[in-house]
Formats: sequence, structure tokens, C-alpha cells
Amino acid sequence: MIAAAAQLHGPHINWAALSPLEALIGGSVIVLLVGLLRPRFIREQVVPALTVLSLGATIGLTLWQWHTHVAAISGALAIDDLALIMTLLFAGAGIAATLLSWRGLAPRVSAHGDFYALMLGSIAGMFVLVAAQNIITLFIGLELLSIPLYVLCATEMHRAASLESGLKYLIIGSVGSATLVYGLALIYGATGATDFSAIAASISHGHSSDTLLLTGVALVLVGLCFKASIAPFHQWTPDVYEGAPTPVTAFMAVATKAAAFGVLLRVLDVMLIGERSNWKPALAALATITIIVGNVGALGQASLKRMLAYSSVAQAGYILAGVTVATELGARATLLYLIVYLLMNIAAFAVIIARERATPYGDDIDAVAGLGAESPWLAWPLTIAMLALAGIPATAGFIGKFFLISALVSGGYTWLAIVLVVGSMISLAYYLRVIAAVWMRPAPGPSIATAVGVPIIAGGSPEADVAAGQQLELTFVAIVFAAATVFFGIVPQPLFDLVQHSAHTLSGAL
Amino acid sequence: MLSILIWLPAAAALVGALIPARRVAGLLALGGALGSLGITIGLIAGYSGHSTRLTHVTNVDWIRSLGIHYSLGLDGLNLFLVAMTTFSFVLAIAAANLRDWERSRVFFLLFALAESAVLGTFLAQDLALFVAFFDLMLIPFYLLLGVWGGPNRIAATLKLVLYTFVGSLLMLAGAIALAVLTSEHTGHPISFALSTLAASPLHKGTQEWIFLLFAAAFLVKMPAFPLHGWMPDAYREMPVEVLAVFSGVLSKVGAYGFLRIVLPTMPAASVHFQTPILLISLASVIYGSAMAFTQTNARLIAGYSSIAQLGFITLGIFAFADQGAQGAVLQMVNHGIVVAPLFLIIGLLAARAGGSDDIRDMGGIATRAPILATCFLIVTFATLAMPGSGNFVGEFLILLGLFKTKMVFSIIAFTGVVMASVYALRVFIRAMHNRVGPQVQSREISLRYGLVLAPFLAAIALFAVYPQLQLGRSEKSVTAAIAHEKALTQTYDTLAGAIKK
Amino acid sequence: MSYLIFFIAATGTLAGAIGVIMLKDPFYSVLALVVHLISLAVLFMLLQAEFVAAAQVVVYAGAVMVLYVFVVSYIGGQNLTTGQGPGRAGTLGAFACGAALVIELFIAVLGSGLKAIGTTGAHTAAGFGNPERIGALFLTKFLAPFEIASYLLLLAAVGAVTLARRRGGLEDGVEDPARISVADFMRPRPYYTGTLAEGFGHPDSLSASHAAERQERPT
Amino acid sequence: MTIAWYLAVSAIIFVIGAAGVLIRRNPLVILLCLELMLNAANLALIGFSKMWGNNAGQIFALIVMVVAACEVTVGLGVIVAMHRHRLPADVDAMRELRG
Amino acid sequence: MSATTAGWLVLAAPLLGTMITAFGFKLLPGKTAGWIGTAAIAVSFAFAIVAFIELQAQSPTHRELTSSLWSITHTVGVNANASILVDPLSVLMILVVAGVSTLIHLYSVSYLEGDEGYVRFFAYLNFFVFSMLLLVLAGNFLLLIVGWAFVGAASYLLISFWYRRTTATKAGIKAFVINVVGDVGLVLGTFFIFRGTHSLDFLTTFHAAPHVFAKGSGGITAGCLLLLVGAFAKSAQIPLHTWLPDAMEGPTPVSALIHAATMVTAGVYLIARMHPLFQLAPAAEDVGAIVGAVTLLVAGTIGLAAVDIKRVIAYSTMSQIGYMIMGVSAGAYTAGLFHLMTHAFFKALLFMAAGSLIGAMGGNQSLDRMSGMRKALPFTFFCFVVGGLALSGIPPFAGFFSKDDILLQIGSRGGWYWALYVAGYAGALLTAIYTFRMIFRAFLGEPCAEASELIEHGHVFHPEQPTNPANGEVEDTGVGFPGPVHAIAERAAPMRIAMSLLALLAVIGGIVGIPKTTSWLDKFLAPTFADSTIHLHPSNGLLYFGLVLGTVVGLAGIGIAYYVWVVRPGIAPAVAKRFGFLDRLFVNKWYFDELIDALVVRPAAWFGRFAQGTFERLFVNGTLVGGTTGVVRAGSAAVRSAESGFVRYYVAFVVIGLAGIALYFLIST
Repeated sequence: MIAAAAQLHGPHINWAALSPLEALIGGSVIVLLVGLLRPRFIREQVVPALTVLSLGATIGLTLWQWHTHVAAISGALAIDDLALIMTLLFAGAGIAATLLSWRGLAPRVSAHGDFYALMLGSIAGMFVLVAAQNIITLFIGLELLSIPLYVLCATEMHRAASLESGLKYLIIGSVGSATLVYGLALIYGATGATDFSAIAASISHGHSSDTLLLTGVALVLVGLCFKASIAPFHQWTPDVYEGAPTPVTAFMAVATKAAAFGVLLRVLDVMLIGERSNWKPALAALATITIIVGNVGALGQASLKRMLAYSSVAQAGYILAGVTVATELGARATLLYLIVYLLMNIAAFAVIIARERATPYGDDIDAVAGLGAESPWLAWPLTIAMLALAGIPATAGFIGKFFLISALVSGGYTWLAIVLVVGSMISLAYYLRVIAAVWMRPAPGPSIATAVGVPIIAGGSPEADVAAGQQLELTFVAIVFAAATVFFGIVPQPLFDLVQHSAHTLSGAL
Repeated sequence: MLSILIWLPAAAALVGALIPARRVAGLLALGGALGSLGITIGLIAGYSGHSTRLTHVTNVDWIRSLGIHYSLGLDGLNLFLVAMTTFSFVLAIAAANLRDWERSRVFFLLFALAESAVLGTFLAQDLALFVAFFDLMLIPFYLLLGVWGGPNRIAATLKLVLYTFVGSLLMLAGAIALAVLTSEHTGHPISFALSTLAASPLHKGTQEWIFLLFAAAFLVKMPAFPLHGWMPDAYREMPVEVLAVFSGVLSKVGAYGFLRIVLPTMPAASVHFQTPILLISLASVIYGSAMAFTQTNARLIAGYSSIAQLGFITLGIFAFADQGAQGAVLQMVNHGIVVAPLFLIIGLLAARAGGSDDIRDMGGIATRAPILATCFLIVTFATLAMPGSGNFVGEFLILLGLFKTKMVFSIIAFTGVVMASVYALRVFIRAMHNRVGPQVQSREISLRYGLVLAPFLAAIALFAVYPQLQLGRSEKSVTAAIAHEKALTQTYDTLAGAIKK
Repeated sequence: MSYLIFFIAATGTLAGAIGVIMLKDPFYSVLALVVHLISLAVLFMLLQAEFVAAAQVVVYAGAVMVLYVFVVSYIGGQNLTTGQGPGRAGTLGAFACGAALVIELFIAVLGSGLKAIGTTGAHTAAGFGNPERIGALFLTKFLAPFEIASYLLLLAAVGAVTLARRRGGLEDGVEDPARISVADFMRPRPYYTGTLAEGFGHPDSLSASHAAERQERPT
Repeated sequence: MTIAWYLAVSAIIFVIGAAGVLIRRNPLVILLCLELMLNAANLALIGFSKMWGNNAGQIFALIVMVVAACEVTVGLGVIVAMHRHRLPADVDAMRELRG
Repeated sequence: MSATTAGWLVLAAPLLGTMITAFGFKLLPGKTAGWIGTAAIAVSFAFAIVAFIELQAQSPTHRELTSSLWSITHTVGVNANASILVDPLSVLMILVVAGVSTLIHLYSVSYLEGDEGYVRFFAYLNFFVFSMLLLVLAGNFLLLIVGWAFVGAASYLLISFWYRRTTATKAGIKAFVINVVGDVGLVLGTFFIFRGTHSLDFLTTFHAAPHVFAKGSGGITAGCLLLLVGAFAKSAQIPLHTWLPDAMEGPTPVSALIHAATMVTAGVYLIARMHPLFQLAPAAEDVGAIVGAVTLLVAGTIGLAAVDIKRVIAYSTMSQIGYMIMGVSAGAYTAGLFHLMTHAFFKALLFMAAGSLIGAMGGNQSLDRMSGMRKALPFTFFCFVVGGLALSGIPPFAGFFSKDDILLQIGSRGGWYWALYVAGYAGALLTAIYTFRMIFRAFLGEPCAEASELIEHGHVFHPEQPTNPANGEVEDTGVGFPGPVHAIAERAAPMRIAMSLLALLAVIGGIVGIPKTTSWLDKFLAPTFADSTIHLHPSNGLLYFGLVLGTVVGLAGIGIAYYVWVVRPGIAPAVAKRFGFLDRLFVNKWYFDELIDALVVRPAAWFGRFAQGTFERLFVNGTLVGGTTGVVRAGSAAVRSAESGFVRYYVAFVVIGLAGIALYFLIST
């Protein structure tokens, strides 16, 4: 025994390359411990600050590691441009979510430390997921991403809806991961390997169309599409998004989706590239269904969060279309759209949260009615976000869609491009509805920001005392992200340069 | 130079929006618009239509990775459209300054943004840039209509935006497809520069479906029958000052798009779809006129009449004859400077008829307002393209060109001319003449408003006696724009002749 | 011999599984799952996965199930009123797509071109799947999953605590009544309130305790 | 005993688990059914691990076990919380969110 | 100064007048505007004379002078300058137009007195004269069309001058629209010709035409027929004549100027001007001649039945223009223009007299109300008789020579033209009858109330409540309605002067074309028609026969009228009853209005209503908008109902999707 232990050499661990992950995990532990301290100030101010700090550190370290391309921990994780860009994305979303929930309810209900620790953990999971190099790491990463989210969704425990969304998410999510793991098992069975590269190699040698393998692929696809909320596996999305605390929703909407697509890119374009001919049509069909279902479902939703949930389904469809073409251009378009998507959605959610706290209408569309007259500093970001989501020029959304369509056309998927366009047409109906509410409708009643003392009703915002004045961080986030949306809509070249390299990682396979 | 021309109004209005004083915003917007107008006049003076080359070209990379350039250029095709745009906007903004608007600073900001977007559309020499401006153009109008519009504006905005964006999104897809496929076709890196795209046309089959995407966008924008469903509501609800430029300027973008984008880049498809488009245009002419003389809402009469007018313009473009194209371009400008004052006057009439746009509520307004009546009369005669007006010269050229290539269409189109006289005079008489309406108080046009209308009348007069001012400058570019089509049709004809023999 | 064991174990596994989904009382379901797990462990043994089997029995049938039993007894397997939801048709549909799925999986297995499936598996050296080998792998090639798994366990624990924490994290009672959505008060309190419920505490005791706290806190 | 047999058993278990999720309404039981599905995966993994004669499958199985445990923990936590807030332990009753 | 300069100044004067009166409308007191307008036209007439003299100074072969100021369009082969053509034809026209206009302006100075729209009236009137002069001076098709449309517009404005009368506005829009139809014909005709000659300039076209168009070829025939459409619309020839009678809604001087002397003769001018083209299209010429003949007969018959005095004169105008059209179409250019000139004199005179008469009747125009005005209005009566005699073609009055000249030329062509010859004299008979029917009914017999008031109390009858004679609607005398003053020639010097001058011309006007003795007009116009391929050499026999026949027919007509309406007043109704069908036909103007209404107006209106009521609602809004949105809404409903909230359904969807995808992959192997 001892001898055996003696001759055992631990793998070389590239600490530098892993530093972002370390920052995240360490940060979560620290936050967790600090959160146990008694003084209220520490819990309510220091803990979020620490969270932002560690996320900032993550970003810093990511930039430090920029352009490294190494395999860490005996090839379990690959630190490459894809992973690093994704990390930036996650961290950005994380910072935004932290700011959004700073004075929110959820952290207070679940003692602040736990809340932020879980969020950081989930981000760590995303990192692992997009950096994973073998199916085991992939699976554990996925779970590390999901399980904290299950909890976060349920954190506003006094609201039945929050718990409900948590449990729903948990159940369906577990079904999804069970499917995924079964699929991975089948793939392992078909190839006898766990590393992506080895699997790809064994696929390219011979049995590429083995039933065992293909079934495995099918199950894996379902498992991942589920996370990316692709129809018909999207149905948890509206419920969970609506029920979860809004900051968490914002976080999920952007970060989880990004992670799911990051891993989809890696799995499909690296591990299963040999099966391209088989999965491309399937994904194309899924993308079509998703685009239509998402856009159609979003019509006439009263709840803004629900509307955005459906719209996120639709956007997932667009992004999936980018994945479908399986070209380097497509991968780039996908990444670019993910970034753009982050900007637009965070801006929108920030405004929604602000209104949730300021009006008795919760996330109902009435909450933003007459906003244009009441507080332009919130109205313009929301308007910009909606226009961007609709893909209007001079916003990043236009650029993203533009790039996607050109990728589709050059990838020989013009019909899918047309579907995308048709989807966008439908989407106008509900995005513009919001703008119409903001600018063209009068405020439905005295909102709390103007007249304090409106009785708080169930489902409404319990934070009556948080008036507009105390929402600086929300306004700040909204404006920053809206500004970024416009900026990158007018000067998009930086984004293109950013995603330029990332796809090289995959381009070897492509 | 052109960038200044484009962005000056928006910039000025932005400053105005940031200055807290209420009145200043409008005046600054007006100032910006005037600046652009001044530049334009300078450009006209400096432009000699001796060659088809673009002048004052601005060309910088915008998105390198996608081969998109921020490239602007001026030639005979867009010179006078730009002039018409700046001109109409100056006067429309001036007219808007005569009224009080709630949240006036936002109003004027959007108004000026609209001008910048339109100018950008006219000057863009890069397909992607054109598309961007084309879509962007709509947002200010969407808000202007939605916020400052009539009672049931929301529905109107929805219709307007859905229709037009459906069109422009299709065009977006078409544009991208055009560029990407061209780059694959030639093997060069992707580029959206119009010159590049025009240099190497695609296969006929490809051209054809892309053509349809573009046509959808432009025909909706015009609007052309039967894609005009958004028009009535929007026209009914829009503030007249906005409507004046909306109908006067934006409707031209569609026709311009055909000349600037479709014909040069997709000649084969254009020829292939000549007859369908001509049929649609003819239908627009007749249907628009017929609607116009059954409507009772003055705005709608004007709206449907512009459907008919745009029908004429499209006929001219797709005649693929020099005269037709020249006439079309001339007519775009003429219609612009005629329909804008028409809407402003309709606004004045409504103000005198107890706020109703319905000609049944008007009547006898001329009794105490001879000057207003005279202005309206002149505009009316110009609207019905009475010989002696620039519109007539335009229509003359259009129909002459059409007559040379497609005689039957031309002869049928003349029915539109007759109907125009009916509906135009009908409005004038029902509003100005006959017994005085019940809640009409006739009063003379105010001096300041008269000063707004006067330039329009002056422009109408100028184009009446000296359309050569434009025709001479635009000839080269316009004929170049339809050169491919002319050649193709002629070869087809000769082939057909040969086959007959 | 191994045939016999396999069939017995397989039967046990399936029977356990069916029991889980068929038995009305959640408590029995849990027990059925225990049966299932243990017979599954036997199958693992047959496949030379001693360590996994052991872990299965110890961790699962041991720890996790105990947790289950606690919770079940706490919540009480109240027999559920048959509200709306998938009725007969729904159930049939469920079974239908279940059948489709299982058929597809069979096809996947049987249709596979892999000869190995038809065999009893590769001939493995001694010590295949024993703790030493597994441990070695965990410390070398699969170090990353191992570490991450531990971190995951930590987070799961934190999450569970967060959710099931005694006072739901509402320490500073700035606006307790508001915090608890009105829905809670409108819902009729169940007739019986057991000592356990007292133990976990509900809004009244909450607010009371907070009132106390507030007095303690020096302003 | 050939591997195919084990795989067949695992497939059946997987489907039973799925069916359980479909027909049961008590969240506790649904959690159990999820366990079933994961176990099915485990069985398959171990079967394959034997088939290929490498231990990766067993490692994977162990990881899956850990994950299953975590899911159970969190799931039970949510259920307890729901009970705490007097929400019935019935997934069909969770319909505040829909449409 | 050169002839062309004079030509330009001829144009400039009335334009200036328009400007002054239009812009100074607030500043001009009393009758200033009237005098300004008159002066402007007088100046223009003076320049016309200058042009005439200058032209005569040229050698006969060089009497086609053109001058252009700037180029309106000079692009893609369409070259049109602002250019005028001064040749005998146009000079004759400007002389007639400017001359008659001057007198009518003079007349109006008093006639419109007291009308709220006094200044506006003269602005319009000057504008009209400008347009008319532009029309006749135009040197290319574009300018011709412009003038053509301008006179139409001016006519519209003047017809509905009393714009608060719905009858007036209706008549105005009717006139305008029919004129636009004419414009369209003109433009299309121009297209056909341009297609051949590639030029819009008159002289170039005329020189090129014989070389590019074969005689009687399709293109030129179509072109000329379309030009005829234009001519018919302007000159109120069947079937485009219905606007002219309604146009009498305008003030009487307007009727005199536009609808008798000048505008309506534009068609004649057009055909004469285009004779090189028409001679290449004989078919078109024949059509013109026949239509002219039909018109002159039809109009004559209607004139027999009309009771509104102005309409009677209007129908007689129609029929007289029928003569001219017939003439110029048949190649009798000089004769046609001769008749154009004389007709301008006596018809203007008749209208002025009618105006005076109506003034005396307090605005009433119905012959049924009038009688015995002779004593009340001696001067008017005198003018009426002179005009009537000239109209009826009694020697030596002007109409006698001109009309007989036309018929002579036609007769001399022989062949089927004899039919036209006969029709012409039949028309002459009708003319005499309805003219003197009018005169006798108005002036002879017992003085009516208005007449006696004028005779006894010596002041003009004013109805206490002014009404619209057409439909009896009550009116005030504000702007847009006739003014309170009713002028009669006996009281207003300017009117008297104008009428006397015209009467003089009506008597002696024929002098310029007395056959065999003075053929000044022929000689003068010779250069223009030198290139005419139709050479008519009527025999003396026919000439003398025609002169006698004309006289006889005229006198016979007057005799019949005297017998029927003076000697045996009772038999007119009896005759009407006797020929009930004809009577109804004539009274209803041969049902042309109804015909056009049924063929054109109703279908168009129906189409409009269909488009608005049905098509727009069902297709554009229903199908295109509603349909698509409906589909989307349905989809939305489906998606949201699938989102049932039952988590187990969601799982079911997952499982189904899973099964589906797995199936796909299995199949794809």
C-alpha cells in the first residue's frame, strides 16, 4: 500500500493557467466565511464587495492568461481562448448580477454569504464546463453550474413562486443531466474513451455511425440543448425565469446560456466533429423550432421577465443556428452574439429590477408604463436594450444578427437565415410593445418613486422604501450596459477582433 | 463634407436636447437643418453632371471583418434627393417650431435624427450602411408617431413598424446574401461596397430571389399596392409636420433604392421581373387614384395620391428607358416638394374646420383666406401634375420613356393622370369652395406660417420653369444606373426578333 | 453460478425500481429504492467494480437513504389529493414514450457494431476496479473531477443549509411582515401544528424572535 | 453473462425512472426516480468499463454518485423549505407559474 | 423691335397684369384692378399689332420666326425650350385673342362692379389671356401643352368664380376634368409623333414628319386622332362637349371671352397648326370633319329647345365651332380661321348683350321669364339683332362670308363631302331659327315685370333675396356669390363701348375675306399653309350658288322663327307635343350627360367604392394583415397552452423530444 502510494506521482498542475478558477473558488470560500460574521455592515456591504473583487480578480487573471493555450491537470481542463473569453463573459455577468442583487431581497433571505458563494460556485462550474476536455469533467462542471442555481432560484423563500421555480428547475434539470450522463455513458461505451480528443479520434477511425454512438450523441445533445433552453426542451425557462429572483434570472439568462453554448461548441466541433453530417440537420431543425416557438410565445406576455424568458429562447434559437453551420465563421458569430446578448439583456433586467423595487406592479409591463416621462435615465437603457434585441441598427444587436446571418449564408444555410429573419419580424411585435409602454402610455398610477406609501401587495415589491434614489447601482448598470450596446453597435470592430482568435481553438477541428 | 451634411442636424439637436431651455431645442434643430441645406446648395452649385463618378467620396473601413465600409458619395442620382430632403426638413422643422410640443426637446431631437438617417440612406455607397440607415430611419418616426400622434396612434405605430421592418429585415437578409454570395462567386474577400457588388453580378437564379427580398422592402416603403396596409392608420395619426417629411421624403427611399441598389447589382433579375413590377406599379397608380377619390379624409386622399405618384415613379424606373428614369428621379423631387406643403396645408385646414381632417366638415374656407386658398390651389395643381408644373415634366418624361418600351402600360397609366385631376380638385373644392361648413371659421394664414409655405411654392415654381436644373445634372448618373437593363432588354428584343425570323 | 446471481440481482434491481414508482407511500418507495440499490451493488460486483459497489452500499443505501427517511418522516407521506394533472391518457402517453425510449435504447445496444458488447468484457488484470486502482486514478488522471466534486459537495451542503436553515436567513427584521408575502397569511393554517413545526418555527415565532433581537441591539 | 444484458437492464431502469418522473406527483418520489435514472447510467458506465477493461467508467460512476447525492441534498432542502412555507408536496399544485 | 420680341411682350403684358392684380389685391381700390387688367391686355394687343407689322415686313418666305429664351428640358433626347413661333397663323390668333379680350375686359370693368371678387376676377382673366396667348404662340409641343392646360385651369377658375355656388363648382370640375382628358389626348398624340420625329419643336417636326411617316401610316394616324381628342375636348365637340353648356355658370364676360371667342376655338387652331401632320393622316382629317358636322347639327337642335339664354348661345357656339372644325379638318384652313375670327366678334357680342339682358332681369337667365325687353333695352336689342344676323349668316354681316367660305371649300372637294355641305346648310337653317327664337322671345311681346320696372321706374330690377337661378338656392352677395349690382349696357359706358365696337366688327368683319374682291386673309395666311397638299379651286358656279343658298336659308330660318314665336305664339308647344320624342331628345341634350355618366363616372365611382369598401377591408387589411397576425396569434396561444405549469408535462416534452431525436439519429445511420 505505502509502496503503491509512494510510486504514485501526482500530475503537474499549471497553477498560473488555472488562476481564474482558483480566484473563483477561493473567492466563494472567503465570501462564505466572511458572510458568517455578525455585523450587518459586513454582511450587506463587504460581502458583495468581496464578490465583485474576486470576480474582478478573475477577469484580471483571465486577461493575464490571455492567449495561453495549455492543458491543465493532466488534460482535464484546457485553458484556451474560448475558455478565457467565456470566463470574461461569466465574470461580467457575475459582477452585474452582484450589483443588481446588492440591495435586493434574495441575498438577505439567504444569508448574504451563502448567496454570493453559490453564485461564485456556479461561475466556477461554468468555467469548468467550457474548459472541460473530457466527458467526466464536462459532467461535473455542468452539475457545479446547475446545483447552485437550483438553490439560488429558490432563495426568495417567502415567495411560493421562487420555491416553485427552484423545484421545477431542479427536477427538470436533473432529468436533463441524467439524460446527458446516460448519453455520455453510451459514447464512452461506443468509443471506450473519455477524452474529447480520444473520442474524436476513435470516431474518425471507423465506427462513426454506430447506433450506440449515435444514440449517445442524441442524448448528449438533448442534455445540453436543455441547458441552452432549446425548444422543445425550453419549457422550464419561462417558469423558472419568472419565479426566480430577478437578479438570478438575469444571471441565468446570460451566463448559463453562454456556458451551455460554449460547451456545445466544444462538444460538437471538437468531440463530435466526425458526426457533423448527422447532427447538423437535427440542430437546424431544433433551431427552427426554437426560433418560432420562442418568438411566438413571447407575444402578449404581461410579465416582462416571462417575455424576456421567451425572447431568450428565441435568441437561443438564433445562436444555435450559428452553431449549426459548424464553420469557423459560425463559431465566431456565435461567440459574438453571446457577448452582445449579455449586454442587451443585463441592461433590460437592470431596468426591470429598478421598476420592481419602485412600483407595486412587480415585473408587469405596467411597471414601465410612462417611464419615459418619469425617469429617462431608465427609459433610454430599456429602449436601447429592446431595440438591440430586435436587431435595430446602431445597436450591437444588429451587428450580432448581421454576423449570424452572413455566417449562415456562407455556410449554405440561407433558409435558416430566412427563418431567423422571420423570427425577428415576429419579435418586433413584443419588443416594441415595451417601448410603446415606456414612451407612449401614461403611468398607470402613482408609482412609489413619486408617491411613497402605496400599500404593498403580494407579489409586489416588498422594498417600498427603496425609492429611485437608492437605485444608483441599478441605473449605473443599466446605463453602462446600454451604452456598451450602442458603442459596440457603432464601433463593433473590437468585438470581432475579440472573437477572431477564440474560434482558432476549434478551427483545428473545423 | 458629406458626413457633416448628414450629422449636423442630429448634432445640433442633441445639443438642443441637453440645454434645458424649451424653445432653444427647436431653434437649434432648425439651425442644424439649415446648415445642411446650406451645404447642399453649395454641393448643387459645385456639381457638374459631366461624369457618372461619385464626388465628395468618404470611404473608411467600418467593420473590417465583414468588409463593411462607411462610404458616402454624391452623384446625379442622389444630389437632388438630398437637396429635397434638407429643404423639406428645414421647412417642416420650422413649421413644427410654430407649435408647442410637450417634451419638445425629445421631439426635435428625434426629428433631427430622422433627417440624419434619411440623408445617410441617400448618401450611403455601401450596401450594409444603406441597410443600417434604412432601418434606423424608422425609429425616430416610430417614436414621433407613437408619442405625439393622434388618439389611436399605438395601433398605427405597430402596423407601420411591423410592415416596414418586415420589409427591411427581408432586405437585410437579401443584402447579406448578395454580398456573401458575390464574394464566394468571385473568390475575393467579402465586401459590401456597391461598386464591388455591381462589378460582378451573380447568376440569374440567385439574383432573382435576392431581388424579391429587396423589392419587398422597397415596395412596402413606398408604399405600393397591395403592401400599403400600414399607410392609412399612420397617415391619420401622424403630426402633420412629421407627416410632411414622412410622406415627402421617406417614400422616395424605396424608389431610390431600386435605382441605386437593385438595378446596378441585379440587372438580370430586374429585367426578369420588369413586367410584374410594372403591373404592381400600374395597380398602385389606378388603385391609389381610385381610393383617393372615394376617401373623405384629406390626409388619406393625399396618402393614396402619393401611392399613385410612387406608382408613376416606379413605372418610370422600370421602363428601362432613359427618359423614364430621368422622369422618375425628377418626379421624386417634385413629389417631395409638393406633398410636404400639401400636408402642412391640410393641417391648417383641419385647424379651421374644428380640428377635423374630413373634407365633409370643411367647405368655404376660401371665403376669408384668399392667400391660403391661392397656396392650396397652386399646390393642388402641382399635385395633379398640371402641365406647366415640374410634376408634369416628370410625368411627361416617365410616360414617354414607358411609351417607348411598354406602350400599353403607358397608355393605361394615363387614366391615372385623369383621375388625379378628379381627386385633387375634389379636395380643393370640398375644402375651399361650396357652402361654408358648420363649424368652419375661415381665417387667413398667419404670416409666419406663410413664410414656411412660401419657399415650397418658390421651389415648385422653380421646377416648373427650369427642371433642367436637375435634369442636366442627373442625366449621366441616371442613364448609367439603368444601362445594364437597357442593354439586356435590347439584346432580348433583338433575339426575339431573330427568333421570329 | 454468475448467471443465477445476475438474474436474481437484475430482478431485484428492476423490482426495486418498479416499486419506487408504483408504491403509494413515499416511505415504501424509499425502502424499494434501498432494495434496488443493494441489488445494483451486486451487479456492480459481478462487473468487477468492487469499490463502486462498496461506495454504493455505504454512501447511498446508507447515508443518503437515511436522509430520505428523515425528510419523509418530517414531511409525512400525506396521501395527495388527486388534483388535475395527467390523467389516464397522460399516464398512458408517459408509458408510450417510455416504451419508445426503451426500444430505441435496445436498438442502440443491439444494433451496435461493437463486437465487445456480445462478450463478457475484456479480460482484466487483477485489481481491476479495486480501491487502490481507483484511488490512484483519482489522484492522477482524474484529479480534477475529484477535486471539483469535493467542492461541489461543499456547495451542495451550503445550498441545503441555505434552504432549510431554521430562520430562513431573515435575521435583520427591518420589514418582516412585508418580507413574508401576504399569500402566507391568507393561506389557512393547517389544523394540526406539530411540535416539529414549532421546532422549525413559523412567521409568528420569527417576528417574535426578531422583536427580541431588535431590543437587544443597541441603537 | 454478456455486457448486452447489463445494458438492457440499465436501459429498462432508465426508462422506469423517466416514467416515474412522469406519473408521480410527490416531489420526494420524483427525486427517487431521478436517482433511478442516474443509477441506470451508472450501471451502463460500469458495464462499459468492464467491456473496455479500463476504469474510467467506474470513476465516472463514482462522480455520478457524488452528483446524485448533491442533487438529493438540494432537492430535499427545497422540499423542506416548501413544507416550511406550507406549500403542499405535490408538483401538480405548483402552477403559479405558467402560460 | 423684331416680331418675336413683340411676341414675347404680347405674352409679358397680361402676365404682368396678373401679377399686379394678384399681389396687390388688398391695395387696389374700386375699379383700379379692372382698368389695370384692361390696360394690360390693350398693351398686349398693341404689341400684337407691332408683331403683325413686323411680320408683314418680312419676305413671305421668311414669315416663320422662332425665338427661345431658355431650355426647359434638354436631356436624353427630350429637348424643349421656352420658345415661341411667330408666323401669320399665330399672329392672326394673337390679334383676335388680344383684341376681343381687350373689349371684354373693358366690358367687365362695369359688369362685375360691386362683386366681392372683383380683383380676383381680373387676375384670373388676365391669367387666362396669358395662357391663351401662350397656347397660340407656343413654338413646341411642350409649351403648347402647357398653354393648353393653363387655359383649361383658367377656365375652371372662372367658371367656378362664384365658388360658393355648388352648381358653379360642379360645372368647374366637370370642365376641368374633360379638359384634362383632352390634355391626355394631346400628350399621347405628342408621344406618337415624338416617337417618329424625335423632336418636340414644331418646325423641326413638320419638316421631318413627311420623311418619317408614310401617308396614312398607323403611327401618324393614331397621333392625329389623339390630337383630335384634345381638340374636341377644348372645342366642345361631341362627345366631349358636355362641359360647355354647364360652363355658363361662370360670369357672362367669361362666357363671352373663353367659351365663345377664344379658348373653345383652340381646337381649330390646333388642327390648323398641325395641318402638315393631319395631311399625312387623311383618316384623322375625315373623322374631324364628320364629328364637326355632327356637332353642328346636334348643337343646333339642342339650341332649339334650350330655355336658358346663355345655354342657347353656348350651343350655338358649339355648332359654329363644328363648322370651323369641319372646315379645317377638310383642308379649308383659311376659311375655318376666317370663321373663327368673325365668330369671335359676333358671339362675344351676343354674350355681352345677353349679359346686359340678364342684368336687367336681375340675374335671371330663363327665356320663359323674359319678354318685351325691346323698349327696356334698346341698345342691347340692337346688339342682339346685329349679332343674330351675323350668326345666321345674313349678308353683308361677317358670319355670312366666313360660313359660306367654309361650305364652299368643302363642297368643292366633291365626293362624300357633299354630305357635309348639305349638313352645313341644314345647320345654317337651324342656326337662324334658334337665334331669332331667342331674340323674339326675349325682346318682343308683352313687357315682363322686370322690363316694365325698368321702363316705368327707370331702375334695374333687383330681387329682394338673391337666389341661384340654376337651382333656386338662397344666397347672399358676399364673396363667392354674385355681387349686388346688376349692370346693363344702357347704364354703363364701358359696356356700351365694348359692345358697339364688337357690333361694328360683326358688321364689317367679313371684309377681310370677301371672295373675289378682298382675299386679304388668304394672302396673309398663305405662308403658313403654303406647304398644304390640299389645293381647292372652287368653281364660280358653286360660289355663287352657295352665296344665294346661304342667304335664302338664313332668311328662311328667321321667317320660320318669326312665324312660330311671334305670329302664332301658340304653335310652339303644339309642335313640341307633335314631335314629343324629338322634343324630349333635344330638351335632354340628346342624353349625352346621362351617357357619359353611365359609361365613365358610375363605373369609376363604383370601382372606387369597391376598392375602399371591399378590397381594402377584406384583402389589404383582412388577409394581408389579419391573416398573418391571426396565424401568429394562434401559434402564440398554442405555445402558451403547452406551457401548462405542470412540471410533469415539461418532462414529458423532454422525453418525447428525446425519443424523437434519438429516432432521427437511429434512422440517419
